[in-house]
Amino acid sequence: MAKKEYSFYPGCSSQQGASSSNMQKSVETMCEELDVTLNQIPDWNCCAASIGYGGGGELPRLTLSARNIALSEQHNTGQDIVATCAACWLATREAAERFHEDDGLMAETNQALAEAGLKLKNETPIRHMVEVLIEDIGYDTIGGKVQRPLEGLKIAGYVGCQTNRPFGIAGESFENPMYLDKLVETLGADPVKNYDKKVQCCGGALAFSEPEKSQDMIKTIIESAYDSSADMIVTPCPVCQMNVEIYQDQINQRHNTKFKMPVVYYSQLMDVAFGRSAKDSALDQQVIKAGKLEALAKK
Amino acid sequence: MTELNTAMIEQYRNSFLQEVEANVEEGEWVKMCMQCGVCAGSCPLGNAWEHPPQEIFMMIRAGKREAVLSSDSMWMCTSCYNCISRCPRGLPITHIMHGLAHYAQRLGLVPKNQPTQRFAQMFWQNLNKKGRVNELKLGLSLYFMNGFGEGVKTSLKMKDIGLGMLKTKRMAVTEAFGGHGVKDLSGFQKIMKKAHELEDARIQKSGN
Amino acid sequence: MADEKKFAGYICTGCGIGERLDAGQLETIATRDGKMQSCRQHEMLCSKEGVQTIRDDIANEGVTHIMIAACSRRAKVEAFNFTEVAMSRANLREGVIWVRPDTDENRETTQEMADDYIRMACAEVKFMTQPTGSGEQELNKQILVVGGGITGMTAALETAAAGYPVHIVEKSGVLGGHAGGYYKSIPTRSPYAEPQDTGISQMIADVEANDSITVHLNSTLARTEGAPGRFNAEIATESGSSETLSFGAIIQATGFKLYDPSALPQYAYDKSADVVTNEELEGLVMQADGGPIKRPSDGKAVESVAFVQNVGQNSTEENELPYHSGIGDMIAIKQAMYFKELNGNCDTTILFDNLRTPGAAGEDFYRAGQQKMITFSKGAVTEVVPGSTLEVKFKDLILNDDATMQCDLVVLDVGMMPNTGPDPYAQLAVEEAEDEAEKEKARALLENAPPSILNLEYRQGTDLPHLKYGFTDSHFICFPYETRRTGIYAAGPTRRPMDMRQAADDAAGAAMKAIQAAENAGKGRAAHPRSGDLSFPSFRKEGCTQCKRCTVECPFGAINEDEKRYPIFNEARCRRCGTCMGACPVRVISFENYSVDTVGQQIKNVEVPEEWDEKPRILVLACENDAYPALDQSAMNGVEITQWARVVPVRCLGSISLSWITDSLNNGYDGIVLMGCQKGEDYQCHFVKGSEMGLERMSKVGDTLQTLNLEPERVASYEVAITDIQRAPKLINDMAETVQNIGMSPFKF
Amino acid sequence: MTEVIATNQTILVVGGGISGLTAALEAAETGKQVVLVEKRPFVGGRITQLYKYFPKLCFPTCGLEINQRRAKMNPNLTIISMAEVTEVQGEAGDYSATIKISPRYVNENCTGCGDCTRAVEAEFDNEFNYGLGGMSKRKGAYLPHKMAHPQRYVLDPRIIGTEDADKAKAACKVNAIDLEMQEETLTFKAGAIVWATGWRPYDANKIQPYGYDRFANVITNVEFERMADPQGPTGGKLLRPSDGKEAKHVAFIQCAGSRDHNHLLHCSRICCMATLKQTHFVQDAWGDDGKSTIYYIDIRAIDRFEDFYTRVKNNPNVSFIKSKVASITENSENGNPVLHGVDVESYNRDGNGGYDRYATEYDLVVLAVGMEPSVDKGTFPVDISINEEGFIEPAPENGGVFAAGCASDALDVNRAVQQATGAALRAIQVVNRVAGTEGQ
Repeated sequence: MAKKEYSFYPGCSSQQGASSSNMQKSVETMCEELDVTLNQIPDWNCCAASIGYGGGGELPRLTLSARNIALSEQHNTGQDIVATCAACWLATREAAERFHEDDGLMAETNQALAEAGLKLKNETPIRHMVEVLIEDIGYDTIGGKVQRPLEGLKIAGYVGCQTNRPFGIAGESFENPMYLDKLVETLGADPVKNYDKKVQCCGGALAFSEPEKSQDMIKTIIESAYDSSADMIVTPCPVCQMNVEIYQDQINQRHNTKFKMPVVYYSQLMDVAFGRSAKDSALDQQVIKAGKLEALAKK
Repeated sequence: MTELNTAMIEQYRNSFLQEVEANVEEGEWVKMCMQCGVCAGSCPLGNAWEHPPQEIFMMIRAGKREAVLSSDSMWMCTSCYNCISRCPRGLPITHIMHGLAHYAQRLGLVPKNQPTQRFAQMFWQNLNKKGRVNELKLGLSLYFMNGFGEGVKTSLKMKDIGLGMLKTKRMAVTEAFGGHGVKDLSGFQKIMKKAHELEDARIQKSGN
Repeated sequence: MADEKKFAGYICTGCGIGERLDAGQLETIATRDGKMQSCRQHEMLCSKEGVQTIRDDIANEGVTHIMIAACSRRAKVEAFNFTEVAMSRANLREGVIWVRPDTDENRETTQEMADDYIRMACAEVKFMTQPTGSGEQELNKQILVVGGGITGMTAALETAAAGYPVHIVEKSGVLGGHAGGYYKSIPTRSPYAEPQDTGISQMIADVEANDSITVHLNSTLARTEGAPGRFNAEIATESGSSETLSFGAIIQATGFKLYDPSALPQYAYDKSADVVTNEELEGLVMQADGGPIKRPSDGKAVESVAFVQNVGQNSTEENELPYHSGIGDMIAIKQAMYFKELNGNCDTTILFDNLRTPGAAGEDFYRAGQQKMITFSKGAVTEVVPGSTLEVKFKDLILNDDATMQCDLVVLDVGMMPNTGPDPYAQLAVEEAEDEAEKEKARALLENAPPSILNLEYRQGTDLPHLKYGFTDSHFICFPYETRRTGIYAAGPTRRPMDMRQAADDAAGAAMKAIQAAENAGKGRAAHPRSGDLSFPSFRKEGCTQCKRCTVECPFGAINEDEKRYPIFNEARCRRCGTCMGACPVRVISFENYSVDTVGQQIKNVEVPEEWDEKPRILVLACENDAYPALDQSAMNGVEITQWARVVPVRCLGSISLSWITDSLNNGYDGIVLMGCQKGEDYQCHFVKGSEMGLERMSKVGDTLQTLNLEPERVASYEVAITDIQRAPKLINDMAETVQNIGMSPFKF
Repeated sequence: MTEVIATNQTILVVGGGISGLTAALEAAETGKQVVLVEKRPFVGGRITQLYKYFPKLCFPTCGLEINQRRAKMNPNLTIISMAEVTEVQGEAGDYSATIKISPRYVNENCTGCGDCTRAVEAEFDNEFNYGLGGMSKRKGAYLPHKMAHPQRYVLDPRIIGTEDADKAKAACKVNAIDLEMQEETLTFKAGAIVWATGWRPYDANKIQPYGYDRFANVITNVEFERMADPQGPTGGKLLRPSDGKEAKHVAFIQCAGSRDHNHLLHCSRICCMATLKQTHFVQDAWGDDGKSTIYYIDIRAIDRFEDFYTRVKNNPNVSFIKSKVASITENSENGNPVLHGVDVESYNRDGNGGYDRYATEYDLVVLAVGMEPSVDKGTFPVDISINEEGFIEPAPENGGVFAAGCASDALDVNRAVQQATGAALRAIQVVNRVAGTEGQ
């Protein structure tokens, strides 16, 4: 298999010591296994995803992404931009599309970028890591890499919102995307059929400012996973992962529940299935330990 | 009431819809709503909205400027994009809600202490300071946004979560001192300054 | 063809007939009882060879009448299509073997059933003549179009383009109708985003330049008589002169008028000059002549306008319209666009209840209107307050607000009402009224009727019958041009509310039917639903008692009366349903291929066993359009029908002669089942009133039964639909049970 | 081999649904030579699968019977079934059309006796009933429906080469089964063409929020039509697919796929009336126990038929909610679909502000799916003007090709037939001009 190279946009939360550094770690392991090279966009900045609109207006906000794309086009010329964070992917792709639609906006953002000697050509596809896995690598290749099938694991594939809407993965439905289940199956685990909270919003960016509203939604996601006797939830989205994982104690306190549902990334499942250690798979960074997966990783 | 707000009222006396078209991100879509209500029904936080999106669109067309801009409804948007994906008319509802929220904030019409608005403001400032978000500082400023006393309480409430994150190395105390940022900070800040200027000019022009 | 009649029978033994029945015996019956001069069996009569056998006999043996005993007359129609001879068909497959169980104990009665059907078919064909048309017809290709609006002109142009000369009679002094006064029209071509030129001037020029079209302005029809192929229309001009011309067919395109909103004071139509109807707005726009539209009261250029939709429509209130124009919202969008075009930044608000912008064009136009910043509000207008600025009070149904808006002009969406003549059945009702009070009531109704348009010299009134709310036919969903006055076709908003594109399509459709009617009349062929039938009603004048039943009951107004009140059959108007035949108490009306005898003899030739044989006979007279096909389908499903039943298809329940009933009762039949189509408001009868007339007559059969001292249950009439696949056989079997319960008829001999 | 005798005075009608059949008959009854090409094994098209028509609540087969009788008796009309037009060349007055005829494996000897059906064993989903949740099967040798014209059986190509095919052949006493039948291609002349390829129900699988692909008790309006038909898979009983339970509380979702940029841009015009009609099925089946709820954006009863809407509105067993349903979930305990959304006419109805958010369970949900043109835009084998929605434009540049019925717009039967009648005239104009120049 030819080596694949991408221009990588990690986003703030993937940085060392940040909330989804575990995703970053596991993605790195996954890419090693799949012979994928991720070239970080040099000196990338925050995309202001999720809540940035409240402070920044249209142009300043979109210009953040414009800078990233411009840097990528300058330094990682010809490489598709790939993001692992759903919100980063969405914000960047949205910005690119808006610049395509609106010449005025494009001109203005270039005027701003010129202040630092940058120029946006806006010719670069903005892709999600999942797209790379499905479209460029394929289930068959992934399946072929499995050395340690995740047998006996029942996993609820929680896709969430922003990986899924408004762009989603080509060929998948907004209401019932199947790729996560297919991936789980490819890795030898048992996907929860008809997981009815598959695309339920977890409250996203309101987790901080409207915690109760957000946690009510998270509760349904976890409950449904328990109802389907899932061992864990898997998600492609760092916002979802964190929200669903870390507030379980608070939900337990408020609702007198006993939630302790591990929430992992697809990349972590892949790492374990590919035969890598718990540490390489960043399982040590779980707030709620994914015991069954760790056990497998030790085999 | 801000000066800009007064100017806008003057300028668009007749038509709030036209004001929205000219000044709100994706505002030109508002007129295309056909009042099917699928957005309201699709919103995961729907019951928290005093005025769901389709009503806001109707209110805009009915000229209910004050009621719309001072509403906290659009601040309830979780950016889940359900409404966009289902809207039969293709309205970018999420963006319009964001746009309205931002516009209300620009005009100084947001209800006092609207938590999302305040958090958003902090987030924006935080990311602009160094070009990347500092999660730790953002979290702390959030906890302390209602004063020191409240902040300590919130911090205590959130302490277990914080500890969990620290233990799993998903939060770093070092972030409190410096932390991540872009290297070309001055270039970054020049770009953002210019972007702000261009946007402000557009809005000012519209209000005159 | 030799004058001598030669009868031949053909018995098919395929499809299991040969296995289930004794074909030899059937052949014997056909020759011995049925008096067929020859009879052949064939193992697959519908095959090429089978059909060729028949053809050879016709060509070489001079066979003139054939009896085919095989499947249902609805099956293998193409194979058994012998236009040069008279033909009857005995239904041994769907009628016998498929509805009877294949068991030993049933063998005898099944055979008896088949024997009877052979006898019946032989008897029927013996009394049939192959119809050839009266020979009086001639082809008159000239078409008359009444009305010179969009519909009329389109009809004329389309007809002329097909090679048929046309005359347009237009009441006013100009062509163009309503649309002639419109600024623009709703777009008829993609992308359906802008009002478009009405195209009226071009159309008028096209009409005037067309050598095949003659226009009579300021003219009306003073008198129209005749029938398709020979309509004579007296065209009278305003000045008093007139000429009479002959036509093959007529298209009535007399358009619409608008509902008068004065009846609804809440809209202040009478109180403010600035409240106008949507059609009046077109006038204001024309007056503006490309400049801004001005309000009538003071000539101020309109800066804000409210369109009040659904005025007096879709209502259950008296004096309002129970239906909707359907196009008012499209018009409002078009007109709001006028203001966007001519009046700068004019505020345009459309207050609607349900926005009716159907189809691809409708939804595109709606979006185009939104793009142009037309405000759409779902709101119920409660009041328009007159003043220098009008105040429109409405309930905003989305915001649940009692709202008001100020505007310079209010445009009312008023409904379209058909421009039709008086309903002939309202005219007839006066004559038919049973007492003076009823007569008076009927007369009062007529007094408010509009003046006649066609002035038909028809026994049944001067104009096209109304269907609903003054609109004309058709009542049939599948047959929108079905008319109750053969050869006269309505088109455009006189049929139902419609816009210009639909009216143009409708005009083409009516033109199609008109040229077809002219062609059919030229060949003596019936129009739908018995398309192509060459038979026609004839009557024995010496037997006629001038009772007028036929002239009154004909569902198509085909029969006039002469000065002595004898019927005059206008065959080209006739649809061959036979209602006249059924109506005639003295049995003097018949068709060459369908008569009192063709059915009566079938009834007589059924073998009625002696009472002690305990083999009842049940006569089933089933409408060929619905009940008979329903029975065929139940046979395909293998549903059993009593072995005592003998089914005779009839053209329509209306054609059933009472004599068939009395004769069969006298002959010892034990029960009679009559099956016609649904009557009443939502009638399904293909001959409109036939089944109603038939059922009405049958309701009086009780007298006959009483005279004979028979139980009333022995005769039952039903409305049967083509989908009554389970019910139809059950009704017959129920009669068998009834007979079982009340006993056999005492009239066997 | 199929033979077609056709000249430049022949009218080709593409599609034998109610519109095509009407155009063909009207022209043939005016003395024109007509060739009608129909893709399915029988004529009548979509109306054959409808239980009742609005607003009369009468039966489509009633008019079909008359039309089929007209067709059987008219020697001017040639019907070629199981055939599709693949190419059209030429210009008005001089077209040459190529058609592809699929093998029926049953020749004209067929008497419609049904022996072959009884002989074969294999069963398939019955497309005539849309399969209806696996409730409806037919044999591998079959008559598509009781009134099918031509009244000739069909062998499903899937049984060819199997034992069933031989069994069918052996059972046929009239030598009507020809297992060697091949696809045929045929080219013939025509002066004018009436294009009446009609519509298909929009694929409800694509309307993902409603879970038609996931929930058994979410069905389409065309399926409901089969369900109500006594000749249909449930014998006319309203029984829901998942468990055969009586469907007494039925929700109708309007604009399922119509007026929606994610699906069909256009309003399909007929669905409102169709639903209003179908509430009668519920009422007729269960009386006052039957409750219908209609979720709509705008009710578009068709002009003169608004009185029908008024009558339904006055029925206390029918409720109307102005709302585009946001999504459907399933109550996993009882299989009931649950509708979620907001009633946009409910603002502050209870005095507490806000709108009513509903999450309402029904026994059965009927999606009022819209009309999609049968022929995909871009695949028309003839060069004519097609609009954004995929309908044929009334364009003069279409030459001697005239759209009839739903190929031209979303139309109800009445309008489609009306429009088809006009299309027949326009075709006649062309062939009459040809006749004029050629001399009869």
